[in-house]
Amino acid sequence: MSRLEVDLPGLHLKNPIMPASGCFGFGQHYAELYDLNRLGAIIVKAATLEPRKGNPTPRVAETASGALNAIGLQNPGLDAIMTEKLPWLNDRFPELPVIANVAGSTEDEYVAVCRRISTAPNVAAIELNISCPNVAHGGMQFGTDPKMAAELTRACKAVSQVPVYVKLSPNVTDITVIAKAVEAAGADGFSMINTLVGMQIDLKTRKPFLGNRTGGLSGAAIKPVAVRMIDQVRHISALPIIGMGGVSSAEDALELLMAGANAIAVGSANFGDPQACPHIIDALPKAMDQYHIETIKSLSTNL
Amino acid sequence: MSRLEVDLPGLHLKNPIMPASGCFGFGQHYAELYDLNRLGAIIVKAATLEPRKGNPTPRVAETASGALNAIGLQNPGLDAIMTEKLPWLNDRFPELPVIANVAGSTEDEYVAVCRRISTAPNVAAIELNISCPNVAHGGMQFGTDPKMAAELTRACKAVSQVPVYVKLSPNVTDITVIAKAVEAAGADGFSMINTLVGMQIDLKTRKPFLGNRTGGLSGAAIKPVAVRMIDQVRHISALPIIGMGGVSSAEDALELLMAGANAIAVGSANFGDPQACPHIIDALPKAMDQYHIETIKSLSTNL
Amino acid sequence: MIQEKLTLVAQEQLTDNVFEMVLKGQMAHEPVTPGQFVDVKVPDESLLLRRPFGIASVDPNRDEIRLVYRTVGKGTHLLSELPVGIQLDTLGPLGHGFPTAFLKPGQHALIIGGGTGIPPLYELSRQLNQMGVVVTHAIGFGRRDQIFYADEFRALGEVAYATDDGSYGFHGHIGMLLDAQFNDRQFDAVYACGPRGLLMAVDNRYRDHPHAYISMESRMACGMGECAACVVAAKRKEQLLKVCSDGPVFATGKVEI
Amino acid sequence: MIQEKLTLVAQEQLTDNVFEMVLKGQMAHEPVTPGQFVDVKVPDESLLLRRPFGIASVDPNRDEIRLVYRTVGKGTHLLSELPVGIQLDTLGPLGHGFPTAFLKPGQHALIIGGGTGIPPLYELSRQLNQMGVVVTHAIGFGRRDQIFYADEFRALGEVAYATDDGSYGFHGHIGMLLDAQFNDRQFDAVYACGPRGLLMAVDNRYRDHPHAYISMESRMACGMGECAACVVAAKRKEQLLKVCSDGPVFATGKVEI
Ligand SMILES: Cc1cc2nc3c(=O)[nH]c(=O)nc-3n(C[C@H](O)[C@H](O)[C@H](O)COP(=O)(O)OP(=O)(O)OC[C@H]3O[C@@H](n4cnc5c(N)ncnc54)[C@H](O)[C@@H]3O)c2cc1C
Ligand SMILES: Cc1cc2nc3c(=O)[nH]c(=O)nc-3n(C[C@H](O)[C@H](O)[C@H](O)COP(=O)(O)OP(=O)(O)OC[C@H]3O[C@@H](n4cnc5c(N)ncnc54)[C@H](O)[C@@H]3O)c2cc1C
Ligand SMILES: Cc1cc2nc3c(=O)[nH]c(=O)nc-3n(C[C@H](O)[C@H](O)[C@H](O)COP(=O)(O)O)c2cc1C
Ligand SMILES: Cc1cc2nc3c(=O)[nH]c(=O)nc-3n(C[C@H](O)[C@H](O)[C@H](O)COP(=O)(O)O)c2cc1C
Ligand code: FES
Ligand code: FES
Repeated sequence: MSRLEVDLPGLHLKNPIMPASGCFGFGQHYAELYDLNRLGAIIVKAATLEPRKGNPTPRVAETASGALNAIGLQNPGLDAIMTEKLPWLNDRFPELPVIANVAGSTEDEYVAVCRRISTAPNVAAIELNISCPNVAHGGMQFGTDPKMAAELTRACKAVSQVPVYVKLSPNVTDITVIAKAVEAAGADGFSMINTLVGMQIDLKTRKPFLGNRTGGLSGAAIKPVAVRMIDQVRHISALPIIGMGGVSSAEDALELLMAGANAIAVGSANFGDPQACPHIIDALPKAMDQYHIETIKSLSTNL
Repeated sequence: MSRLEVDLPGLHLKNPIMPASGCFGFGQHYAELYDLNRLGAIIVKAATLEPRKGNPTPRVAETASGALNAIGLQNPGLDAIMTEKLPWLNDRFPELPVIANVAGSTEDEYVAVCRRISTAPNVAAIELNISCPNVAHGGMQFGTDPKMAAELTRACKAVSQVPVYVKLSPNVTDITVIAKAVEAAGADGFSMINTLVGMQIDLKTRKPFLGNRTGGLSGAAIKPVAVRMIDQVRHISALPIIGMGGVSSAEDALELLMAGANAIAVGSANFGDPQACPHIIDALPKAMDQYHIETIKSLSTNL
Repeated sequence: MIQEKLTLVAQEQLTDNVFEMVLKGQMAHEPVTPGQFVDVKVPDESLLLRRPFGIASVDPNRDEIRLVYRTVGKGTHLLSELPVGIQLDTLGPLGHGFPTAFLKPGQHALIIGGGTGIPPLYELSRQLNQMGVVVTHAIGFGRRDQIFYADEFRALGEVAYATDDGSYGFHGHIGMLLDAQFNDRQFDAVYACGPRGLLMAVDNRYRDHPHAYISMESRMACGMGECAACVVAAKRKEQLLKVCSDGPVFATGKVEI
Repeated sequence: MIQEKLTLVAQEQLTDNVFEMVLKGQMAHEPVTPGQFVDVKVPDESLLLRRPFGIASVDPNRDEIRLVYRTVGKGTHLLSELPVGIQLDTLGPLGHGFPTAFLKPGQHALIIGGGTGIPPLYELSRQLNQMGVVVTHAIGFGRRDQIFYADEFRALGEVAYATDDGSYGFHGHIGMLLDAQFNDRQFDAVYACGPRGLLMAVDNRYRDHPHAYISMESRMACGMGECAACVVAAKRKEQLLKVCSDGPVFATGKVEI
């Protein structure tokens, strides 16, 4: 068994590193830079039932050691994803586990997407995005209300052919309340954290810089919040956690794993270094040696 | 009238810049570097009724463009503050408005401190710290429950001789709920934001690095969250806001003012540059010229 | 597209706030369409996003790529202070550049540029010259002292300058210069890069021209078509185009500017 | 204490991961008690906190301060790559250093140091020498190739080395060296700086010595006594002391190590 291998519900990962949803699209252009088979898995961009145009531009702003984004779930819609995007990945990287990020404005929409996308041959798990801060309807409001979060989870679990990881929002007073609620509703695991809601003002116009006024804060800036919340959820649940938030090095990945994560997603670090994922994967064994870590699995006391 | 002048309840400020609570003590050592009279005001370290020993060390950790701290309200207690610390400031800087940061474990303790500290000749306002994330009792729990926050505000207002600014916690699902509650309870203004709860893991020990496990995240990393929350509160209240969170330049200060703040506190930037406050004050006029801002007051559409 | 650590072999200040960097590496051997850009990682941990810059010229013989940039914010200020010898993590060439294959020797092209939109037009003009195309340049700056690459462009063809304050050439912006001096001149191709106002003027003026192209700017994150940060709306269509991968060059009349 | 932009005039690699910087400025004219430190702003936006370093030597005639540091994390790695000529925002001298005024010419002092605790002891030894005090050094390193300032210390007095692996001098840690070679030697003053184990050994050994001092490290934020980040508990007292302003030097037996 490899030192980097991890097994989670639905996911046999040869290493714990995968790109986070929305920062990597469906990987097509990244595949020009490196072989996507090197990844543990790939979390693809959010899918909604109908195509979405997303938010007005500008959609991204840089902040200290981070970025704000308000893409607004622009995506070609479930049909195109099922007939073009996922098959493209399946043709070229049939062994690469795909985690499908699912979003919607209503429970019905989430359910419809989960039902169909979970039948795609290469979709190994669903990441239920109840925490997108950048859309007016659905998204985060599902993720901040434990009742709604639980109901949505139950409904999606009922129709999904694959395990469902619920993506938690950090924009809450107590993340364990939501985590407990979705665990009780049948979630197979958590994915956390999504972005913190933030804003930047354009000094020239004195108005919010982003077209959507607010955006989601990601990057190294939020890593301490991610570590804290992963630790909190690990203390109240033994479910697997795909940890993310500011990871850009092997050391960062180990930090989130030690906090309680079982696998790691890398989001905005891909913007600074498009080969962030393979660079982290390559650096892991040496970093593990340095901290006397035999296997990644050994860090996961819960599994 | 000076371009930098601002008038808030209890506070006539010759400029909008003041050190934030806890990052500047009572200013005694900073006074060796520059004349504290240059400050708009000074927010001093939290006062509790009895002396507090604070948290185990290490109490501070560096993060990307920020820091985590878990000082835990170490302070010499109300008596020493009334008889030594505040008189020291009053003797040397009698014109410098002091904002007393008040903390406690129980409502009675808060009330006792407010009652007495508000009688100090140089205390111009109270900053009610209902948002300290680093103490087991009191602190943040008052700041995340709108009912408790309102009751505490009412009780402190009833005994305070000076206006009371309530310091809001960013660790909540909806900050406007707390802001509305404390406004209804008689708060004279808000001060925001306190730190975000975060954690760092020491890879060598695989345990939380800070003695207190978690700490409060401050610095440039959190500025986008501060801007967003100030904007949110400005939209539901016309009360004055002392804005803080990641300010380290005149541009940062203008950004928070444009978001809706009326004055600015500078916290962890003092660690990077102990003369951060005078440097920002000196840089303001040129930055205001660049963005065609006549006076700081003119940015405050609420007052 | 490759990702490579290029070596900064020279850095020169061209004007008050415009710098030219010479970067050395294998990337100079990638096929470059003028108008394509590179995405540069500024060596500062606090700056997460890369900075896009048009490729101002390529010299495969010397393994060199030149960028010309204006210092506007933190990233470009830091770049301008970098010492020769440093390695700059660079991604490129990115995007779609200006189409030129349809042109024949002896045909006429008009190149319209303003400010820091000018750099990629230099490589364009060089390649057109090598193809035997006759190039005319209409170039706008704020003031005389902001002009850079004057000799370089002059060596490649006629140059008409406009300055906002009249301190050099035509007094007024580029749109006015075109109205004043180019109304009765026909070109087989028109290429433009520059500030929004310039692009709007060119887009409007040449919207029916079969070979008129503009190069757009947009806030980017991934720089290669995967994050949807940089979109512009297609004109008369329910479609969003990505500046980084569908552009930055678009035919006139195609996108909302 | 002043805050000043010091100029980096020289930087030298002393061992595999230890560097010496020479900084020039008016700060060299401030009165420095050996054991005091400076707090250096690493020129990187993502690093908020300053880095504390003991002052390894001061030369007011040349306006120079020397620091010797080991590269352990981001800040010190960045420092080690800085080019000569750069300005480093420095705060200092900070804290309370080693008391020496009680010593008379001809009296004997023992200086005990380990690793990167050694730098401030060099300035101490120099000042003691100038006072006519006879200085003996007991210095510990991990391995022979980690030793620095060997000639410098030898010029100031007797030096006994200990290495963890026995590759130079005594085989073992400093506490063992003291037991083996210093049990029957008396000193009028004892000074120590180094890792926690060394300080505990010295604190224990010399807890009743009237003039024995240790220098502590602690995580700092303000560096000047205002934030309470750096506290240590006083022994046998309900009191917290600030390493940055009450220390970093404390008499033995006074603080919990
Ligand atoms: C395809 C393309 C080609 C370009 N070519 C050139 C060129 O050849 N020469 C040149 O001087 N400039 C060029 N620019 C603009 C250049 O990218 C910005 O001036 C630069 O990114 C500013 O970085 P900064 O850190 O100094 O500014 P900051 O304002 O501090 O940057 C903050 C963030 O905003 C982004 N940003 C700021 N201004 C722009 C802008 N105008 N366009 C896109 N992103 C921006 C930065 O990349 C960064 O992510 C080009 C832009 C694009 C999109
Ligand atoms: C009073 C005093 C004097 C010192 N003198 C010297 C000296 O002369 N030579 C030398 O090599 N080192 C000395 N140190 C230790 C030195 O400050 C750290 O090695 C350095 O701050 C590490 O910075 P970094 O960015 O490389 O490490 P990182 O681990 O990346 O730093 C992260 C944060 O932790 C702090 N930190 C890390 N290690 C220490 C430490 N051991 N003590 C205090 N803070 C730490 C950093 O300052 C920074 O805030 C001294 C420490 C103190 C308190
Ligand atoms: C540009 C961008 C787009 C994103 N899109 C999505 C998305 O579609 N669905 C989702 O669940 N999360 C999305 N996220 C959030 C990331 O998946 C991730 O949770 C977050 O960025 C924190 O990780 P990081 O700090 O490594 O970026 C997006 C983030 C960014 C920066
Ligand atoms: C070391 C430290 C100590 C602090 N102590 C207090 C405190 O006693 N009372 C309080 O209300 N806030 C305290 N704060 C929070 C700051 O006042 C401020 O709200 C926060 O740091 C955000 O501002 P900044 O990003 O400018 O630091 C402390 C912050 C730091 C970094
Ligand atoms: S910048 Fe990511 S798609 Fe264009
Ligand atoms: S570091 Fe602030 S009191 Fe010592």
